[in-house]
Amino acid sequence: MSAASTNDFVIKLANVNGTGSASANGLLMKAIFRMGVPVVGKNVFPSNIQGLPTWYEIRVTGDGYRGRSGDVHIMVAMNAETYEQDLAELSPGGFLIYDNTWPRPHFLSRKDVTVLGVPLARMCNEAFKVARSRILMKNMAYVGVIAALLDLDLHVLHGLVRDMFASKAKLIDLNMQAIALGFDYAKENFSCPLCFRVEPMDKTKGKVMIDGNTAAGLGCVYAGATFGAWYPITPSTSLMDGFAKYCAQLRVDEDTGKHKYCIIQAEDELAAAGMVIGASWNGARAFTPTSGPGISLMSEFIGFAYYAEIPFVLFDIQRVGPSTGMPTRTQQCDIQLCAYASHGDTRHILLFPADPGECFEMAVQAHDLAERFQTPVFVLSDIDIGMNDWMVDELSWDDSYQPDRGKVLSAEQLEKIEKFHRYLDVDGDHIPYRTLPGVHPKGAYFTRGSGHNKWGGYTEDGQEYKELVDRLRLKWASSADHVPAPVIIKSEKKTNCAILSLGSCDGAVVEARDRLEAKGLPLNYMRVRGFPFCSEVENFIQNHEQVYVVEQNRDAQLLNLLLAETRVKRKKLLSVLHYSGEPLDYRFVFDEILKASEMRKSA
Amino acid sequence: MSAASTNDFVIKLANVNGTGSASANGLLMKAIFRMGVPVVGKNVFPSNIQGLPTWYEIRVTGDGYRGRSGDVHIMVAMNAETYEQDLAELSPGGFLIYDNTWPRPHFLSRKDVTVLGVPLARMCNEAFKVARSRILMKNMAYVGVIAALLDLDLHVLHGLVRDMFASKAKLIDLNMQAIALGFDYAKENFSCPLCFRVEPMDKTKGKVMIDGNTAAGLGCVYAGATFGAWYPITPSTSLMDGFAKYCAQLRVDEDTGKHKYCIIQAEDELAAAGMVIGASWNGARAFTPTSGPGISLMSEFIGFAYYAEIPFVLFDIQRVGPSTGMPTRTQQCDIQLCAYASHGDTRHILLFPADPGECFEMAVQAHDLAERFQTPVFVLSDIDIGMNDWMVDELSWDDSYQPDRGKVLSAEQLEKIEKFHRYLDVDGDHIPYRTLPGVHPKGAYFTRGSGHNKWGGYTEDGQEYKELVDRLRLKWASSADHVPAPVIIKSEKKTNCAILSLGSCDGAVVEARDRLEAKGLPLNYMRVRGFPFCSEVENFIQNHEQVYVVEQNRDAQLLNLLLAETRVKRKKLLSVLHYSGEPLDYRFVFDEILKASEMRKSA
Amino acid sequence: MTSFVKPRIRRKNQPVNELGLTRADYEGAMSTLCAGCGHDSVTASMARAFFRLSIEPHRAVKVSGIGCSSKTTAYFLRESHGNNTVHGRMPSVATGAAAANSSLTYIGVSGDGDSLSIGLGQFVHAMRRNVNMLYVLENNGVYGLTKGQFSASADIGSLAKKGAPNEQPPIDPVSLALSVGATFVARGFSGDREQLVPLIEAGLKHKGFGLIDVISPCVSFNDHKGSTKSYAHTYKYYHKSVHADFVPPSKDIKVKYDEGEMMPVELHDGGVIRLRKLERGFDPRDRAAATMALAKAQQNKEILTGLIHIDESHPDMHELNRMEERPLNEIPYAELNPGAAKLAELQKNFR
Amino acid sequence: MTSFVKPRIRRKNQPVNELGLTRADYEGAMSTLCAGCGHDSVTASMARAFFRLSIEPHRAVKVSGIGCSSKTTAYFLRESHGNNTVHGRMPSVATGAAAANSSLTYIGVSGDGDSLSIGLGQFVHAMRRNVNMLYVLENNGVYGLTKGQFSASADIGSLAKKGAPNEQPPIDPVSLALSVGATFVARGFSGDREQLVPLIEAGLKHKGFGLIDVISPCVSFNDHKGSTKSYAHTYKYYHKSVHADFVPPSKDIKVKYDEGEMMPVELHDGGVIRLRKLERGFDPRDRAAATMALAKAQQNKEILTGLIHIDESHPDMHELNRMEERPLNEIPYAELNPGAAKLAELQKNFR
Ligand SMILES: Cc1ncc(C[n+]2csc(CCOP(=O)(O)OP(=O)(O)O)c2C)c(N)n1
Ligand SMILES: Cc1ncc(C[n+]2csc(CCOP(=O)(O)OP(=O)(O)O)c2C)c(N)n1
Ligand code: SF4
Ligand code: SF4
Ligand SMILES: [Mg+2]
Ligand SMILES: [Mg+2]
Repeated sequence: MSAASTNDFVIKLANVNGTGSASANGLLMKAIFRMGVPVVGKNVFPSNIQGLPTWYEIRVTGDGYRGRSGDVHIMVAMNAETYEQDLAELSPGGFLIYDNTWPRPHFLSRKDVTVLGVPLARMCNEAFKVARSRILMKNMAYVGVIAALLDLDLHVLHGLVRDMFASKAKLIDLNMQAIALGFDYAKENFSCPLCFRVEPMDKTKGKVMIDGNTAAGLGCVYAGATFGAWYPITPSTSLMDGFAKYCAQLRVDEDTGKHKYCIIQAEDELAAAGMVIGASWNGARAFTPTSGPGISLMSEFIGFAYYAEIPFVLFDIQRVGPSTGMPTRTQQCDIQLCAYASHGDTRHILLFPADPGECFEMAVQAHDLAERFQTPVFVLSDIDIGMNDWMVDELSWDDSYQPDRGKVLSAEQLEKIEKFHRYLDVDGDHIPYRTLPGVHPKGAYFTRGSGHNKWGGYTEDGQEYKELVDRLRLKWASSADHVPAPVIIKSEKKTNCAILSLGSCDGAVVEARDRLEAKGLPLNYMRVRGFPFCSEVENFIQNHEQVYVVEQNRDAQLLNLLLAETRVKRKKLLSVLHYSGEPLDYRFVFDEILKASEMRKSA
Repeated sequence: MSAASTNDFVIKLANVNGTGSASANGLLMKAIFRMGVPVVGKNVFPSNIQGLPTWYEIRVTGDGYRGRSGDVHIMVAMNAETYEQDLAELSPGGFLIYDNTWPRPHFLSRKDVTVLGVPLARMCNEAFKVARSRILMKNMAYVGVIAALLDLDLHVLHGLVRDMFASKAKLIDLNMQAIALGFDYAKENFSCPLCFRVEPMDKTKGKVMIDGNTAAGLGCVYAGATFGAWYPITPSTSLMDGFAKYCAQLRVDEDTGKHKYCIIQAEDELAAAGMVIGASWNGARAFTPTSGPGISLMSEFIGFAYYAEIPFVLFDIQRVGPSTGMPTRTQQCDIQLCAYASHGDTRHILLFPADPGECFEMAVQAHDLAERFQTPVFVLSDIDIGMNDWMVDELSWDDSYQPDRGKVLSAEQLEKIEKFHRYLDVDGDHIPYRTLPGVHPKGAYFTRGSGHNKWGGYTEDGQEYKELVDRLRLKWASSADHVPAPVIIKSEKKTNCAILSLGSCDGAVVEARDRLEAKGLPLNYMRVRGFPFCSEVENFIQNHEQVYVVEQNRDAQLLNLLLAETRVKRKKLLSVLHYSGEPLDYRFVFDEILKASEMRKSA
Repeated sequence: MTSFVKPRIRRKNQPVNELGLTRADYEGAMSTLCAGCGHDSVTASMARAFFRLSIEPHRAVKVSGIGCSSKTTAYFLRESHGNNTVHGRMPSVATGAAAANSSLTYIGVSGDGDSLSIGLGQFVHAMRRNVNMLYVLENNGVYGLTKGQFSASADIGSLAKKGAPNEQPPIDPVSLALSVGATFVARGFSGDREQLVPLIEAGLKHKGFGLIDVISPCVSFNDHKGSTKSYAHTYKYYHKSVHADFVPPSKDIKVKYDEGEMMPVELHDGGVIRLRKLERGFDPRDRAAATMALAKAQQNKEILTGLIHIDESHPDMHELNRMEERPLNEIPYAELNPGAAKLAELQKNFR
Repeated sequence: MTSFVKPRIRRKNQPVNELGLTRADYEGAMSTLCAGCGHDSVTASMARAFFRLSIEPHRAVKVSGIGCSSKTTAYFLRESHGNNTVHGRMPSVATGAAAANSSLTYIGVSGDGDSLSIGLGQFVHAMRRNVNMLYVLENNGVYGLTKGQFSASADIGSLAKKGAPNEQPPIDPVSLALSVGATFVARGFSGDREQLVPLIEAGLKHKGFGLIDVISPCVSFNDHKGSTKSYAHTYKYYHKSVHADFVPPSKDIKVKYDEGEMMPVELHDGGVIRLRKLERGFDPRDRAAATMALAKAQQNKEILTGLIHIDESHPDMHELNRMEERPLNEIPYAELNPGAAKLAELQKNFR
């Protein structure tokens, strides 16, 4: 299975959290990236601060695939707690690197892997004086070991160290020294490089490594959002951190120190929702990032915004549910909840980014759609996209972009009209005009979550009520043609089978599909990017006999939405469900579809 | 349309709320009931305390139908604010009664109805001294008028007045006097009785008039519930009022005054949910009544109870959504929300009572199911069932009933086993054993909403996580055979068409079905009473070509559930949706199905 | 039916304010509350204060939760924007709205159920943030709209209409506000417009969060004998402690005060609140003193009213967040968009 | 991975309590908190108090919310039931649990984020109901588990790890508790076990809601210079005001006290809390006095610790609800079921 390979293998680093390993591991990944070789990085961390197992997986993927493979060729086992499990996970023919300051003879239990011991602790204890450095530098030392073993470019590594510690020059030497320690040890004691090695390529030009939350935060800046409120929750916190960082950088008046934005850490998710609704209602572009528990708590306010027609942008960075679940593991498990969140008849607009690039774009689109349709819009990301660094095309911006603020009447417009009615469908597009407080006396109206008629008045009349909610339903339906269109990849071979998927499944699905085709099973592929589904989604399914719906939850939530919202036949749809909390790997998709298609053939 | 009729017509009383009309109207209805004639009563009231329009509709239904008809034959128009609308609603040939102390000549605008003016205010002002009495007695006076017009039994009325004021004897005479005022006036001035009249029957023996909330509260008493927590919200408040009343009556030690129950008015719905979960977890039967907004707010806790496997009984007395909506109007609009409430993969047990009798029964079943399956159970009632008095079979009780407390280990059982594991599927029925705090040291375990494995330990391991949530899904599915079975009514004629409905639609559906059959359109009928759907539900649909799904919401929520949770074909299902907030009437169902079936024929 | 619109009648010689508007211009839809409800009097006082301050109606924003009290935002200032949100969560909507546009005047109306039970957290945190708004808590000790359950402000021993006594200690919004550092804390009574109107004026002009706890009896469910939030009980134990006059910036206020008797507090816009001590020996500008005075009054079962605490020194939410003067919703997109070139530059860190 | 179970080692001659249990019997799973975290010390103090009170572990119930602090219920009393609920909502679960079975001992563990932001409403209302439980608020001024955001208890001027100062007034759980009528209000410090253990014992024995605000530094995110919840800062401004000793009912307590120096408070079960004033002139039995002492200490920037207020006279939730002694979960169904005949009788009213 694990034959020798250049630019196509997986390194996994098993650490204890709180020991500074994450930045060393990131550095390693970035070094490979700077050598022009595509990489996929996944950080799997525990829900605590210090002392529990954490893993970082780097896939070197010369082919440019964007998902996990499911293999591990090189394991750096720095956590005694998980030695056993880490050893077991290694593919045959792989290498295990560990700190043999304290030798572990039982590593010899597997004959099909090579164990490389490095006295990391001993070397660092000898080389460094401060206790904290000794711990931190062990990480850099193994980076040095790997650099030697994989034939990494030391200049690149050094450049990265310099960038990293640009503001703390003292640390540059220290880190360089640690890298050298490991590098030299490996050179002396092992035959470098291994059969797995990195060779410079030219495939990362025009690309960046960025995580989805940072990209989404940046997207909100470009969207012109000026207000954000949130309550801290893993894994959404870094989205607001990103927004805050760029605002501090780009939106503070140099002379006065005054801000052109406002960020509020709310007392809980209900309050965060209320604040965003208040700001949006008052004409600022506003948003809140959260995760599943936050959506549950915001449910009442979501229904209010839906019914009172107030723009409301939410980012749900999904994590494993139900309840607190596994807060640092990934899933796509809030799809159904978000589609229909809140009591009563409610339905919402959802966007499904597949990578940080789309997080950036869809952050902008979400604001446009929320204001155009005057309603909640959910961007459904997840931990995998949100918190891992992904290699994506450099983010780009069209300077001619102007926000779509939707149908807001200006003072001049109000001056001209005879009487303003908040909920009247003047244009026949199901979208009424709105006004902002303070703009003009004629614009004043009363917003309420209780029964109201098209004139904006209070009502308990059944027909008036119906007229209004019927329009809401039509308005929602009409957004189908405005959400991002699905991405379709057609096989060059004729086939009546297809995959339908969404969001962070994309990388694994694309790769599985290629490999299935190579195996003689050609498949078309549609990735949905928005809800309500446009007619293309339904047509795509209708045009196939068998559609594998790949998603990351237990209950086939996307499939259920397809059943409820399109006229497709149930028996066409076959679920491929992954919900263990690890980012999806192509092998899983490959195996499941192969199995299913073989069963189908034999049936 | 409105030919003469004995025991088959509708009286509607238009009043201003806060004037004491509701009890007078109830008295009127009960008088007819006591005369042995079946009645249907609907109280439509505004969301305020005093001064807004309110209507009370009494259908006299010798045939025993249980829904509204859609007609109004006699209108008692006591509210000047709504005169116009009330007049318009009257069926041709009908009668309008109003207070002609201040004559309203424009009532003459309709030639096809008869207007009967009674100087109610004048008579009462002359007869009574106290200002408050003058207002209240006007109501009793029009009851007297109607008694004369409909030929009601005065003895029965007097008996009711005596029962009503048993504790305030002084008021009996006053009320009798007011009734006589109206009665005598009518006798003198109109030719009594009208063509619409009541004739004694024998059809209410063994029946009672009770509202669903009171019945459900009483059901909780019989279920052995000892703890209830709630936050006041229309229309669920009277459920807790009922429970409290019967507890005060039945569960207070006569000697010590000590209570065998605890009721807490929580600070909000989140707290109410937490309290019920805490009490249930600790072994008391507990419940909370609420309405849509409450369910939204409880969402996070619902997922916690689902995942930590804690019994949790909720009554959702549905009202018109979204948001605050129309809090005093009826809908079945929380079906989908309750089925999948909370973030992550969650699915729940739902019960759908159709009348107060079933509210009583299902209150008991809900507690049994919640403890048997260790999970949230929702009883989905609505305003129509919950707050209107319905004629139902006298509630009955089987004294041999024993609560199903589910798989709870006693101290003796714990003593015997070696080690207790909270989430282990020992019996292969997907239901683990649970223990109660304080019972035995061996029973101690740690409950959490975060990742846990079958041993009850904390986990972040994907496989351990999956094993547990897979069992949860199976457990939920297995409850399908334990929720109340659907009720099926087969036509004696052969037909491949059917109606599928639920809850408070039943009365109107049964009647519409009879009348459709009379029109040559025979239909079978299934009323679902529980979710998850048992196989009978799916089979029923499979055995028909066309199934009309009648429900009271905009978005066809029941139909969507059927699509997601069964393998039925979409094109078999046709929605009949009523969502104006008024209780369903048979005419609507009749017309919609007839129209659809004609379209089908012509297609 | 649709909402009731009060007919607009203009009489000759009626008083006008600096904007030339009449009192009627500050009215709203017809109230649907019970006849005699305290809340209607508070509504009238609010309308009067806006009139006297000559605030353009459309430059005011009214926010509320759910309850009879919360409905009243529809019954005054017809020409301003209202937002009748969800139960107990008005403070957060107000916070967001205020953040988006600091140039408007914000008034929140709530009830004791809305603020002290379901909304307690938001209520406290809005005070903590010192959001620039006036918050009028119409306190009747009861849930009016849901027909008479005790609220968290019901006093121990207070009898329900059905006769059951409350036995849980009340949450006093004024003590609570002092304990979490609110910067303007007052108490009034719906039945005393003379005291209430200037308090509302002062609260509207205070830069930061102003709380006025207004005792506002519910005639339908909590005005009987034995209720401690009835008209009768309030009149009996009512204790005016500090009278506040609001003097707008235009007026000459260079009057001399005897220290301890008259305490002028200068507001950010130049207006002045003139505090006149009526009896008790404390200085409302000192939070600890106010806390102690309140504790003593509680021991004596007195209802302390007036402006109980004011602190003009603490920055409001906008200042704390260093926001520029211009409302967020008026900053043109061109100023917010960093542009394509900047995006390329920023991404240098991502290589 | 599954949770870590601490190896159970029995040493010879180790002290045992009245039940014959050792200290180890009061321990729990291995902590997964950061080395040096204040919460671990609090955990040890709680275990110690349970040991000293000789409470059978399985007769104790531990409830918590979400946060590093809330996790600690897994790290003591292995043999008692724990319920790690959702963020900020533990008080309601505790209330329901306590209602169902009054015969167990309830301890709630929470953090400043859990209690003062998302959970503020529930926290206050549990105090108001006087639920019979001890509530330990492990206060570090920061959200530990979500990595270092300021919490609502962060003091004005306190610096974040990244250097930004907090500018919002802190919510002090002790002032808040006093303002809403809590019946047992104390403050301790994770670094002072000598003071903390008796406070926990007294709180567990108090009939009603006991609050202990424990300053418990977060070494990972809030123990740097400039933080006012650091070890260094706490030691510096720490002011022991009243020392509380708990004397169990069995011990002879007929000692004489000099009034004003030693203040015995008799508990419902016959135990006694001996309060020893250390300096300041106030009587913790008087709520107004306690409120004033606290207000003064705040002005002096002192951290007042010890048992700040106690009131044994107010009925707890069970008494208020007139519940019988027997736990609800032990009343046999036969006593709860009115039976068929009664049902028929009740329905006479429905005809
Ligand atoms: C989430 C939610 N829960 C409950 C209600 C029902 N409800 C409406 S008003 C109210 C209480 C209002 O009391 P208060 O704020 O004191 O207002 P008042 O009517 O006394 O002026 C309640 C519980 C609701 N509207 N929303
Ligand atoms: C509904 C919800 N929102 C947010 C979170 C994320 N969260 C977990 S712990 C925590 C704060 C904990 O702070 P604190 O209570 O002070 O505990 P500490 O970690 O400081 O001991 C937050 C915001 C969550 N778990 N649930
Ligand atoms: S019920 Fe009470 S609070 Fe509500 S309007 Fe009537 S008097 Fe006012
Ligand atoms: S992050 Fe802070 S509070 Fe959490 S365990 Fe570490 S030191 Fe303790
Ligand atoms: Mg109230
Ligand atoms: Mg904390």
